[in-house]
Amino acid sequence: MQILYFALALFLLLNLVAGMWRVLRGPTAADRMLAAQLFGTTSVAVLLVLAQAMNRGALRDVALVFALLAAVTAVAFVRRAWPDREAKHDTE
Amino acid sequence: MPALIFDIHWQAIVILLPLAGAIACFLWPQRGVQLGLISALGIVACVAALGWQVLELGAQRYAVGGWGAPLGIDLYADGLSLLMLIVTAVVGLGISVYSSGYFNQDRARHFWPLWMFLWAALNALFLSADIFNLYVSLELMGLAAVALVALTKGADALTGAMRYLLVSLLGSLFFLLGVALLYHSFGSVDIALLAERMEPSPAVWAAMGLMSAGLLLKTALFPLHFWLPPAHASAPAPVSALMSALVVKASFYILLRLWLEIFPLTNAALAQFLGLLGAAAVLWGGLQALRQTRLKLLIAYSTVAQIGYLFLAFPLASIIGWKGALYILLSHAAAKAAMFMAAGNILHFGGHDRIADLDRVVQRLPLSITAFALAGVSIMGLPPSGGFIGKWLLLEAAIRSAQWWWGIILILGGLLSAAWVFKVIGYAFTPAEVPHEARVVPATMEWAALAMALVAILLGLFTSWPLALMDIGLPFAGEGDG
Amino acid sequence: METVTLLQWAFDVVLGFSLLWIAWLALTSLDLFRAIVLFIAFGLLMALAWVRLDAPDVALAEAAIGAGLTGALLLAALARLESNNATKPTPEKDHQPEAHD
Amino acid sequence: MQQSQPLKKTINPKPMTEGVKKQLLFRLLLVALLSLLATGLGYAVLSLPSSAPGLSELVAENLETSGVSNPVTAVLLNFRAYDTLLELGVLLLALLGVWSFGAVPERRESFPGPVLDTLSRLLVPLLILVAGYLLWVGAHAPGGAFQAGSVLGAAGVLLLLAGWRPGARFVGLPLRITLVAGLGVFVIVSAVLILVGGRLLEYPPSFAATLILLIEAAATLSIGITLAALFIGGRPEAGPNN
Amino acid sequence: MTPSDLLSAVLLIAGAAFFLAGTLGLLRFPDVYTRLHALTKADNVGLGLVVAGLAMQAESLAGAGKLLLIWLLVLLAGASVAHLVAAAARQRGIKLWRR
Amino acid sequence: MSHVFLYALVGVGLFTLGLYALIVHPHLLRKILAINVMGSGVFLMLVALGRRTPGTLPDPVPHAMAITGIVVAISATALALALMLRVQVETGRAELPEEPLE
Amino acid sequence: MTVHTVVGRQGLEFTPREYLRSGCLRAVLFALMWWTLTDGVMDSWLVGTPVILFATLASVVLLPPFSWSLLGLVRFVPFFLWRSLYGGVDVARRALQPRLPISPGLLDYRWRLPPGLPQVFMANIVSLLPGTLSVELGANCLQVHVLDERKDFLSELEKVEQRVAAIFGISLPLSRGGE
Repeated sequence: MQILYFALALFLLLNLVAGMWRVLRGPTAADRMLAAQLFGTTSVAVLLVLAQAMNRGALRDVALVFALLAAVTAVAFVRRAWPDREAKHDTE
Repeated sequence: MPALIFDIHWQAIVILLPLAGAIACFLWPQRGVQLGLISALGIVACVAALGWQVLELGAQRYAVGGWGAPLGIDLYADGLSLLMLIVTAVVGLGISVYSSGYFNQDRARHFWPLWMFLWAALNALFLSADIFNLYVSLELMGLAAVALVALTKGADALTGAMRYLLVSLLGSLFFLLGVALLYHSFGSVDIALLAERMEPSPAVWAAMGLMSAGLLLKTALFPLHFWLPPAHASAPAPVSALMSALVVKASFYILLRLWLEIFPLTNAALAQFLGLLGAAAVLWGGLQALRQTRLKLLIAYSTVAQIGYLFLAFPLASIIGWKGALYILLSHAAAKAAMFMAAGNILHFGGHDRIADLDRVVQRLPLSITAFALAGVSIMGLPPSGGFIGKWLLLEAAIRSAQWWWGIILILGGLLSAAWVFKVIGYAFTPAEVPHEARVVPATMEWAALAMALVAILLGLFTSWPLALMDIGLPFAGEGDG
Repeated sequence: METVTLLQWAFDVVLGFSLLWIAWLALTSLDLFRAIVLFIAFGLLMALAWVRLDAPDVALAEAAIGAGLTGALLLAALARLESNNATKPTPEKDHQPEAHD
Repeated sequence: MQQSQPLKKTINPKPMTEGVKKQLLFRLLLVALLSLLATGLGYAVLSLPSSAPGLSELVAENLETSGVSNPVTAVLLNFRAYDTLLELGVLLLALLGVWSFGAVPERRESFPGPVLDTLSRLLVPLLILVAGYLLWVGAHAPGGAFQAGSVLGAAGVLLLLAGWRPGARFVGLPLRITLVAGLGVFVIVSAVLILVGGRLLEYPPSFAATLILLIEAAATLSIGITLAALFIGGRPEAGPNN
Repeated sequence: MTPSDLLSAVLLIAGAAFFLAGTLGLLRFPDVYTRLHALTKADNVGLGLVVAGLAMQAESLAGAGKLLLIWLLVLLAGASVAHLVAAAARQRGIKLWRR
Repeated sequence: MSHVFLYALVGVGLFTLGLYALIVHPHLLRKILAINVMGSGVFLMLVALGRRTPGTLPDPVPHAMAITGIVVAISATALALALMLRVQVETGRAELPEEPLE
Repeated sequence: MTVHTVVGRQGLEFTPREYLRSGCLRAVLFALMWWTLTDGVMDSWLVGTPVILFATLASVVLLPPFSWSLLGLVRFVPFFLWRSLYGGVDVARRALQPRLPISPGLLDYRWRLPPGLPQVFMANIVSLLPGTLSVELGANCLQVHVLDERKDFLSELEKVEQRVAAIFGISLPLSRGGE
């Protein structure tokens, strides 16, 4: 079971790193932000799996905080950072 | 009665009082001036009481929370820290009095809490015996200083403040990395324990290099001084006085603690190198000061030069040398505060600080120009002044250790200072071509400047007491001959 | 047990290199917005690194401050930066050094 | 830093080739220097003995009397509480600095839309609950005032983003009191302890848990409000219509 | 391996597969809107399965409840953020990709 | 070499990367990001090195220090961002002038 | 403090009793969550009680009471779980196929639900269900982005709306929603 957990964590981490491509590529600001949002969900999964694997309940609290706060960044993006950007960055 | 006074935890109170003052000033901004002045008087009284305590009982170690190092944090008051506390108290009181007339209502509400925080940070820093705690105090001091510099609106002050902030953060991070390496080498962050356990290793060398680099950057030793003139010159006058008199000295104080206690500097080449940098700072700062056309920038460059003197003590590495450097530090604090205050008065009076347009200020602001001239005497190092004593001690140390060439630097530096002081005084007597409008300068501002200048002079007349103070707790023990 | 150690190592190596890589990208990216998003991702990965270093307290602080609030602060600052740029096309370069009051 | 000055100067004048060359040279030099620094640091790190002379045992020995059972909280709020006291000062100071730059320019906040509006209304109570949980759990497991405070701060940020503004009655003294509550309670506790004859921040073991909880609760509130206020980015003005 | 272990392993692996699908969708889909589809659905289902797999191993009811709470929070945040981004994209005139 | 040294080395790398970016990039926002990355590097070293003895409890003191550092870092970041915006309003650019006034 | 009143039944005032009732209900809900978070440790309630009170207070201030039905909720859960699993499979299938079988489009769905919480709830649910993503909540219509234009989403959306209405204890008018 231990092996499965760590393999899973590694797999999810690789997933996360692969998602970086979208952040780099864009093309719109929304795409980048979206990818970062994916990181949030994936990190929650990694944390939960690691919590089980390393037998540390505290990591579930970290995951909980992640789940609560991932939305804040995205909302800040939608409400603040996005206006006036797209004219320059839209290509696709 | 004295026994009762000695029972009180003055070290803790000296830190808590300005913090409480900052909170009070923040909560009731309309009463900022009164609250600030009351706190300032209280702090001065408490520092005096602490001084008495230390004089009577010797160096004091105080375990915060009762844990004691290495688990807890210790405060440590010996002669060196007491001296710094007293300078801070004296200059701080002068600046408080000066500021009560300087700021308008809107800026006073920001100035007072920030200044009280800065004072708390300085006191905490001078008392701390724990390098991680020093990091937190450094950050507290840095952020307060940056916010104070930015109190002047306008592009110069803001860019100056921004550069200062970045430099300050960078310096702190270097310091913190050094702290990390030391902690992981010896399992403690207490200065005394580190000194006890010190053994040279690559990690220790790295830590020493990082911490020194960070602190030298914050102390603005040539050639890391680039951030200082814009920040010090564009700040409001009392803030400039604070920066030059106290804030740059704080990081120098930590450097002293590091090099005297944690890693006793045995490497002669390194000491010579620091001395060389100091000498370069003296000459470069003096020359640049002479070139300036604005009074406050001139004074700021002279700070660069005066910091250079402090580093001349490293190659001399003797008790007399250290005392000389400290004496320069003391008298410079008072003299530079007086100079910036006088410059502030001139700026307030005429609305500008262009040296060529000083326009007979000597007749209109006689007290301020007197203050400037007296402070100039100390900066030049003429007798009878604190600056003279400091240079004399350094010269003696140089001759005793047969390194007479450092004496030449002292004399050249003095000549350069004399040149710019006389230049300014000269313009103060000459009428300008275009008359300027003039504003009234509150009497408190003039007298505060004069008082600071007098302190710088008096330091030259009463030398035994400060020199005796420096011996408490033997901060320079084990350094060189005598 | 051997496989577990190997997997842990792989996890640490991937995480370590991604941290460096993302930091590098964030610091060299030409587009400021992209730099900030990369920095937010960097914060997330830092939290995972704290977990691997057995420092859940720090991970919690990083998750709350590093990943959540710093990102929001940076994005809001960027927005104000750009709206200032948009409303003030001609910079007033030569600001007179102002006399104090 | 100093060396970067000539570099930047070379960017604007006309002889670009010269400037570019200099810039390249400078960067190469910098990279070389920094790789040297990194190598040195790496060597220093690797040369450290493989067993750490840390304080974990000492912390474990004294954990009993500290009032909490989470070692990190014990360090933060008892053994090295003085650092934490100063650090709350740093946080407040940052806010003071930001406020001294002037009032925040009035922003025309568009209507957030029903979804964001509902999201904030649903999440804020939950964030409060989780902040309380982190505060409580900090005593014996990872958590504590900073984590709880930042979660509370996130709640504030979310409300601000959803278009909520602090009311005029709250902006004055009440806001300032909540901002200094953490530092204030810390200072008051220290002062009282000194007055009754103790040392700075020396909690009597029987009161330690209560005092720590009291300080942490005040600190959580202050940290949360401070972070949210920092997000506003300036001094909030008591507008007519808020 | 007990049957419940087996089941939870299956759930975890299935969850990971959904995460993979979500990442692939993020990388392959042609515009913001379609990528949002991929993210919200695949990741939330993936996380749901992972949570279910882990909840089977949880030592207490409360522990499983916490996992469920985390999942619900991610669902709420995910759905809301997806809508917000889509709405903002629409308002700023980002065109739909059409075949 | 255990994995903590890997993280410590990553910390060294982050510190140097941040330092490079801080010196090279003129834009203030990038400088602020660079300072933050440097800080993360320092905290990483601080915590990682405390974990080097295998099989013992992690040392809580560096953890507490890192948390303190993180809070200081966000305070400084917030102040720096506000100051950057003021600089931009005053000078029209969020960059430092090429030459400090001499 | 001013609070926008978007959510809840606009124009309708709530009686103190309604507030009390929903406050108690939410307090119980929060207490349940607290229990979950703290793993049922008894001495946590000393801190927990004031925290729950604060959370409840914030909740009641921010979100006015609304009516709902337990039966509707219980019947909704399996439906939602099943449909969202299907949604995941659907999108995964499309993402994994090499030729990317999608043909996105927009769709307007005429509301039958009253504005406020029910609409928002429905919009969020729609975003989690197969092939649909809510884009805009108009006064009359919900604009939905669909992954596959050729499929008939209207009846699906109607079914969802019916279920959501059941949760909030609302009876829908019989007229068809789409156009």
